[in-house]
Amino acid sequence: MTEKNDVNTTLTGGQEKIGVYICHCGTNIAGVVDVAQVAAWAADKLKHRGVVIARDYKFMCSSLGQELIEKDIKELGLNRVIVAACSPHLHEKTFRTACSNAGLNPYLCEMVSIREQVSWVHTDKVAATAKAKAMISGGVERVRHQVPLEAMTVPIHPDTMIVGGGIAGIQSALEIADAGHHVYMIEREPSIGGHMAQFDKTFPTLDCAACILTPKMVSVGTHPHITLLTFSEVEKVEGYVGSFTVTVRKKARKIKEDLCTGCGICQEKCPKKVIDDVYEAGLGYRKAVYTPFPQAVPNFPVMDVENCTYYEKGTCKACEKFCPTEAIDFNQQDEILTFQVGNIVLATGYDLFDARRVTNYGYARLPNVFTSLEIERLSNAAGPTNGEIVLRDGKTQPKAVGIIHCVGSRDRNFNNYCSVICCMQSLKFAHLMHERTGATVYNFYIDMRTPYKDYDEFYQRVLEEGTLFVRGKVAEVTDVPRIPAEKGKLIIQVEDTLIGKQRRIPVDMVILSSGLEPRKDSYETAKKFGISCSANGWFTEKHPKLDPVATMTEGIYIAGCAQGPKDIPTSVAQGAAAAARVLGKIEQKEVALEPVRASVIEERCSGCRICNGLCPFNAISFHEDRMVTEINPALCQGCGTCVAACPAGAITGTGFTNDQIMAQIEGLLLLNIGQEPVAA
Amino acid sequence: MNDYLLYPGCSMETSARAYYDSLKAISKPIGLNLNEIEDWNCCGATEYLGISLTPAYALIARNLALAANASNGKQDLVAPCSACYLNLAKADHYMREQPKLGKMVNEALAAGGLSYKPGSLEVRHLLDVIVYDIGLETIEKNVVRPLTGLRVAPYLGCMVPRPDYENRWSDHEYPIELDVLLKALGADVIDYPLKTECCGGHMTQIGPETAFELIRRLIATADEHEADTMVTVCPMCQLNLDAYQGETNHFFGTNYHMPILFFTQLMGLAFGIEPKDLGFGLELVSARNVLDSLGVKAPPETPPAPPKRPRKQEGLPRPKPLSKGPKVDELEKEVAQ
Amino acid sequence: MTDQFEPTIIGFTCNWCSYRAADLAGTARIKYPPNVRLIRLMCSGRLDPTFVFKALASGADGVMITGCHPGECHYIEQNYKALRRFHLMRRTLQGFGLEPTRVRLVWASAAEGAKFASEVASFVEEIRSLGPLHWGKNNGKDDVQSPTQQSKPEIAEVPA
Amino acid sequence: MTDVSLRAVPLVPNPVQIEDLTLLEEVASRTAGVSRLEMCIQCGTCGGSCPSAAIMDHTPRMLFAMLRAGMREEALKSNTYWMCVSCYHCVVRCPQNVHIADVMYTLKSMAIQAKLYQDSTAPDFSKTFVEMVEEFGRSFEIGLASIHYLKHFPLRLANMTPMGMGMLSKKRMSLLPKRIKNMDQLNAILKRAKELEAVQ
Amino acid sequence: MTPNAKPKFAMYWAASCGGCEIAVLNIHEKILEVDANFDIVFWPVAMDAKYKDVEAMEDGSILLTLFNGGIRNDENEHIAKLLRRKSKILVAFGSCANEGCIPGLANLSDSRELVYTAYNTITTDNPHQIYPMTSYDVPEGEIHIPTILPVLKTLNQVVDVDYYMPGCPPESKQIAAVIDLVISVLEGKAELPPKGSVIGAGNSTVCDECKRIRNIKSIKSFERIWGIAPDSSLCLLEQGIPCNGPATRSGCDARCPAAGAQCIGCYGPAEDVEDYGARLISSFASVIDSNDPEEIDKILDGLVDPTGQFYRFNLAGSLLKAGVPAWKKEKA
Repeated sequence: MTEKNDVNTTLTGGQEKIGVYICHCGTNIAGVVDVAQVAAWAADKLKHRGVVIARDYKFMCSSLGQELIEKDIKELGLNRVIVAACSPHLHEKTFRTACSNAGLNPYLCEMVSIREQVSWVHTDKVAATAKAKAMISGGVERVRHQVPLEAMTVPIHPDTMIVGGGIAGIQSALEIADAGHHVYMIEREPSIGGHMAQFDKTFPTLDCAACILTPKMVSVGTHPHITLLTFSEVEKVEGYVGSFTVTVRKKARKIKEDLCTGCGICQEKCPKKVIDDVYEAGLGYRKAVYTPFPQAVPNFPVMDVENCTYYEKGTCKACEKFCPTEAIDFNQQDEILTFQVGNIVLATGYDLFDARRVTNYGYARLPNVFTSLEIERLSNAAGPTNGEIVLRDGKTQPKAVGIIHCVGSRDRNFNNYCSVICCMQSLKFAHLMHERTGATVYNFYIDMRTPYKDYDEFYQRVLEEGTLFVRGKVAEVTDVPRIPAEKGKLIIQVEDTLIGKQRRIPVDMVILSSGLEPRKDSYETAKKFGISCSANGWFTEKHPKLDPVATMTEGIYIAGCAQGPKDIPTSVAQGAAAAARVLGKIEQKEVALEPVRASVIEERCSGCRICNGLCPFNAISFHEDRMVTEINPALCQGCGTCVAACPAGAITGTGFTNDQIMAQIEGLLLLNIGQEPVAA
Repeated sequence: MNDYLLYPGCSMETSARAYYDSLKAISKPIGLNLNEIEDWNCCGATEYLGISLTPAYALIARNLALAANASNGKQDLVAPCSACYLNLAKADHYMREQPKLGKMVNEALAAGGLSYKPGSLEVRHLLDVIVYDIGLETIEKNVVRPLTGLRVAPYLGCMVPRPDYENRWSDHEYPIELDVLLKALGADVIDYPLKTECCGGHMTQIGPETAFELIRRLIATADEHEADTMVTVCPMCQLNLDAYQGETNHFFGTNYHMPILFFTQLMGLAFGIEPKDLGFGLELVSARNVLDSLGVKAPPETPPAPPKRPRKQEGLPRPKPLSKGPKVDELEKEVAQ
Repeated sequence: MTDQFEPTIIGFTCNWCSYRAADLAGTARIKYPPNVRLIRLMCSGRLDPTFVFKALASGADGVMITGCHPGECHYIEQNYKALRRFHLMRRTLQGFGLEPTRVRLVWASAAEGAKFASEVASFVEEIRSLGPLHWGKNNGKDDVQSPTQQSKPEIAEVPA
Repeated sequence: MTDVSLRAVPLVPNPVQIEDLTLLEEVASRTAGVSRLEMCIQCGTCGGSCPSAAIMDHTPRMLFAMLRAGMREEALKSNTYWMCVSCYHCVVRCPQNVHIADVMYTLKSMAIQAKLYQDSTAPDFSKTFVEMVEEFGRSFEIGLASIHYLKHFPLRLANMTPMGMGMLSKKRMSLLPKRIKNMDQLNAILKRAKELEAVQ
Repeated sequence: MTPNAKPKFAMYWAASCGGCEIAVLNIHEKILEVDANFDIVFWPVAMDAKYKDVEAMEDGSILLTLFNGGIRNDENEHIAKLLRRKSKILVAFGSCANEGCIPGLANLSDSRELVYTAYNTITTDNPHQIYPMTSYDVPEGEIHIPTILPVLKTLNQVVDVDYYMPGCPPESKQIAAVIDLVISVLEGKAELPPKGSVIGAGNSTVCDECKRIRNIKSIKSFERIWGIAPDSSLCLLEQGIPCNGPATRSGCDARCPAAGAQCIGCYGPAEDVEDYGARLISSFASVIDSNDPEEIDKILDGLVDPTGQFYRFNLAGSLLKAGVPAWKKEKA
């Protein structure tokens, strides 16, 4: 209809018909801000600025509230809308959609956050109301200079990259591949499987980790729609949602994968024994050429160049001699691969907290203090002791075991957050110790946290088994006896907070339930993919409650522990959720990009090239022939840095033009109504 | 020449004279130049803080103010006594953390025509200065009589490595600074597990039985490890372990004989300085045995490598100890060779 | 309200970190003085010094520029441009005879609601202690007495 | 219609009443630095680390709970902080970075003010020490020790003498106090400080 | 008086150096065309005239007035208003009238100081500390001199301006072009540009006319022109020389850069730019090659007097218009 087109054109002074809508948000806003007064004020004082209607309403975001706006747009022919309510990050979409339903270009609707920025943070009602007015006047001035914008759409490449081959990544990969779309899975280690592959049993059901994980790993390895790149790392990511160009470094295995059959003879013959710090958590040994573990996927070995005798001394090559298929290639070089994907899922997992940092627990100083991962290996039938739970001497079974919760977690000296899994993990260990050794087991906890299905039931079960629970954060573990009874033991010194007394409990083995930490390189990774990290280093989700697997960067999703500590079920759920989001995007075929973009006014550009080096997304290019700069709207992310930098004012940024912001400043300072800037 | 301001603290002139004497004796050879603050006063130890806040901090701050004037931002303030070290560092730290306190204290100081701007001084402990500024190379250069075969238990007590506001120490509970220093002197340093446990502090005055038990633990464990002597960095520790050892023995019916020496005394010995100039003989539990053990053994041409833990690797592999930062790794490397 | 001076402060936030920090301060109900009025930009890199001058010239007593922490910029490194401009802008404002502390640069991540609030509080205090700027009001207005309109005796008093 | 004789005895009212909720705040405000007392999560690291926990009426953790509960009198009567040896183990280990040791000092001063301490040994020692310092500007062991022991351990003085004599003969104790030069200045400062403290 | 057939022309000289007048004369024989086409009614520097004559004129009777110089005292202001009333087309002529120019730099200090300084320079012998007064009684009666204003203002801060002609001074060929334009308009051969537009200049910036080679910029240090031997073919800014060209309106044929000196910005801001200095601050800072606060500060030390660098011609016309002293003093 023509009327629609009219309201959607740029306006010159006098034509504005602005509607101002002030939300009570129940009492969230109305409790502090005198909304009725604000509405009346806006209708009166801002009339000459084009405000034709100002209403306040209980819940603007409710369907009734939205209808209110739509009705006014249709009946009063509003051509600009201001909604003073919560943060735009919550409801901007809601109200913009409402506007476009009523035929108004969505970008002609602006939100003013008088909840997060006023009612929730101020107590003085007068001041808060005054500030709300100022902010609305700012919004009004801004929206007057707002012009209709059309979102641009780009096609979505159907392939997906998944970074990290742990359980979360595996889940994502299978979901997407099974739906018939191609997936590139990138894994840093020689095999997929992640931390879960190292575990023995999984709580609360105690089914064997390998038994449930291996099938999934195998189907990833054999899936027609999955390209598996292990022992590889992402070097560079360019582009934007729908069409990312990825550069991956495939590190040299020194093994010709096309020839290798995974027979394992090379490992057998390799004379060099190395402590396995990764898979066996330092408790076991591997060869210099090795597959991390028997069920590894893919099953090709990899050469450990640091430790291989040939690379040290220049002789040996035992593996080469014995390899039946001549798959060994000492001169193999890293490969650089680049490919296109439309979406990316980051499932890069976690690092285990380094228990040596808690000096008073004596790990690495007192031999019989173990970390959770060591215990996983120790109790694993495929582990270094074939599942024998023994002390560091390799033979003695512990008669008494102390399990310490929250090691490195909930502690401002290390990590101030709760690592989520430690309580259940410690209970699992309590059960295993009891079952395998019949030892007396003590669990030392600050608070017992066993939410989720069947978890507390497991706690009950461990109680039944007779595990002794002591509520208190262990102060220190020492081997210095005070009485003969303590001789040759590890003594756990703790306040039993339930009796308010200090206790010294002698045990043979101490297990430190270490917490989870973000990957050491999480910041670099985040930077590489253009997403952000929390202060702790976990990847930040788009919304903590309502959008937990998406990120601020469209087309990039996160799953598993990379986003925060979580257990296996949740990681799997997130992996699947991320996959669903990706599939959703792929089905859309094309994606609309925020029309907040920069562009060059060519006749004003003098080609000084100041802006040329400023764009991290390579959206700015220079035409030597015409001596002017141009901006590629698809690559532009709309940050506006070049707009601010252009000395000639020849670059404009839609949605945040100079006019809009300058006007907003005047509005905020109430100059628009000829009033001295009243301080709140 | 490294110049520092010295805050000796009351005990250096009385109960810990051995510390002061030996410190003076070793300063020159290692090029350590200490200028005593003019007319310093007692830091209030652990007692004044328990009476009332502002006066306690004003008392400490007077010294900081005097020092800051003398230093004019050039010299660090060095305290050999741990209680003094902690109090000075603490006042500086809290006056910063709690501006209110800073304001009050300065108002008080003003009454004496003084003022102190928190953060304008670096407060450091003697051991810190010797290990990190003077450096082990200089120490090793001065060693003419390696303490070969002398089994020493390094003992720092509480207030040097804790609370350590400025993170100067390798660890709060198992710092290695004293160990590496003594190793540099050629001594056979035992891995003393109680190196930062409490010596009883003022409990010797207010709850003797508790104090005796704390003292017993320390001495018993040192004895367990067949230490010839315990080496301290703190007058209070030395006083408690030395002067009350008799009473402790009497109380528990034990008869430990564990000489308690200051690390500076052993440095002096290793530097070939005469025992009498190092305050030997001032200790109540005689350190004869120490001198004898050195007397009998003539220093060999090349000092043998410091003995490692005699545990041959069997059973499951052991995790590597955690690196405590480049600064400390450097130290450990130096001692290794 | 008391008769103490209540400064007016214009704040610029980036869409990804500091604006969300402000949101977080809200959801966490952390209180801070109502003197600051925020303008949302996509990135601190969009911060054009013109905006700051405009705000000061139009009656703001101080300007607070906020963005993601260095290295955490949603646009990779644009907040460094803001940092560079901030430094040069401050030097220039000094040339205008303005207290450089009237313009403050604050890094706040989306998780730092508390930091955001405390920074606002301390900034308000700082500006309050500096007193009003009233640039817009005073600058270039004729209400300033002209030096040559002085009566004779005053002239005599003029110091060498 | 129940039999009168079967009527239950009425419940005695809860002996612990919340007295004043200002206590926690008061302690915090009188502590040097930022006490972070309100951050305690009752994990017991302090009580577990404390070398004198065995002889304390309450572990530090319990004491903090009492402060929260506003049990002013019980808290100030406790011997806990008098037994504190300032070893700072709890301070460096506390997962919430509570300034435990300094809170202990605060409680000492509060107990002295309120005259609520049970055993005067420790308070007296502190006081005597402080008197010495205020007299001479330096601490003065022999005076301190003798006065303190005469008062609190007359018997112990006997088996202390050999040690004492030893210390004397080895000149590790001075018979005469050392006085600093500018005592007036120090007094002026302390005087002002006390006034300031008083108005607090 | 008899109505003159020729349209009337006026030119006035307020607070300025007079260079603009010279520039007009620099159009050489074209000046004759001016005379041929116009009746020069008021041009103090060129011919004798009395204010009262102008006051006597009918409002709007002057067709074209070129007003150069800033508004520094009440006389300037009075004449500005007068000429506005009397003129159809009022042109802010030259940097002073447009944006304050060098006289505008005085806005960085208190106008009292200004007077004191002026009467206390080394070259001034003022033993009795005598200062001018606006009025003084003499036997003949009271005499007046103009009152200095607290700050220098640009023409459009005082009266409504029709066209802006930047430059310090405007290029003579541009002046000539403008005169040609007006004449052809008079002959009905051309249209006047829309009111408020800039005439006698380009709508891009100096770089547009600069022949130097340009690359992607990244500055490690700022240099002063005499400090280094600049490459004669390469962009000066890339060599660390703070050249204002990128932000300065084109129209001068990039004379300075062509002559090996950096542009100092006399042609003022580009089209629609609110604050000239801010543009330069933003663009210079953006291309500094460092992310470390200390290093950035070190690099910026190379920019001596940034305020002067960025506001040499533009101060009075900038957003801030004047420095704090210009009005803070009146409180003290």
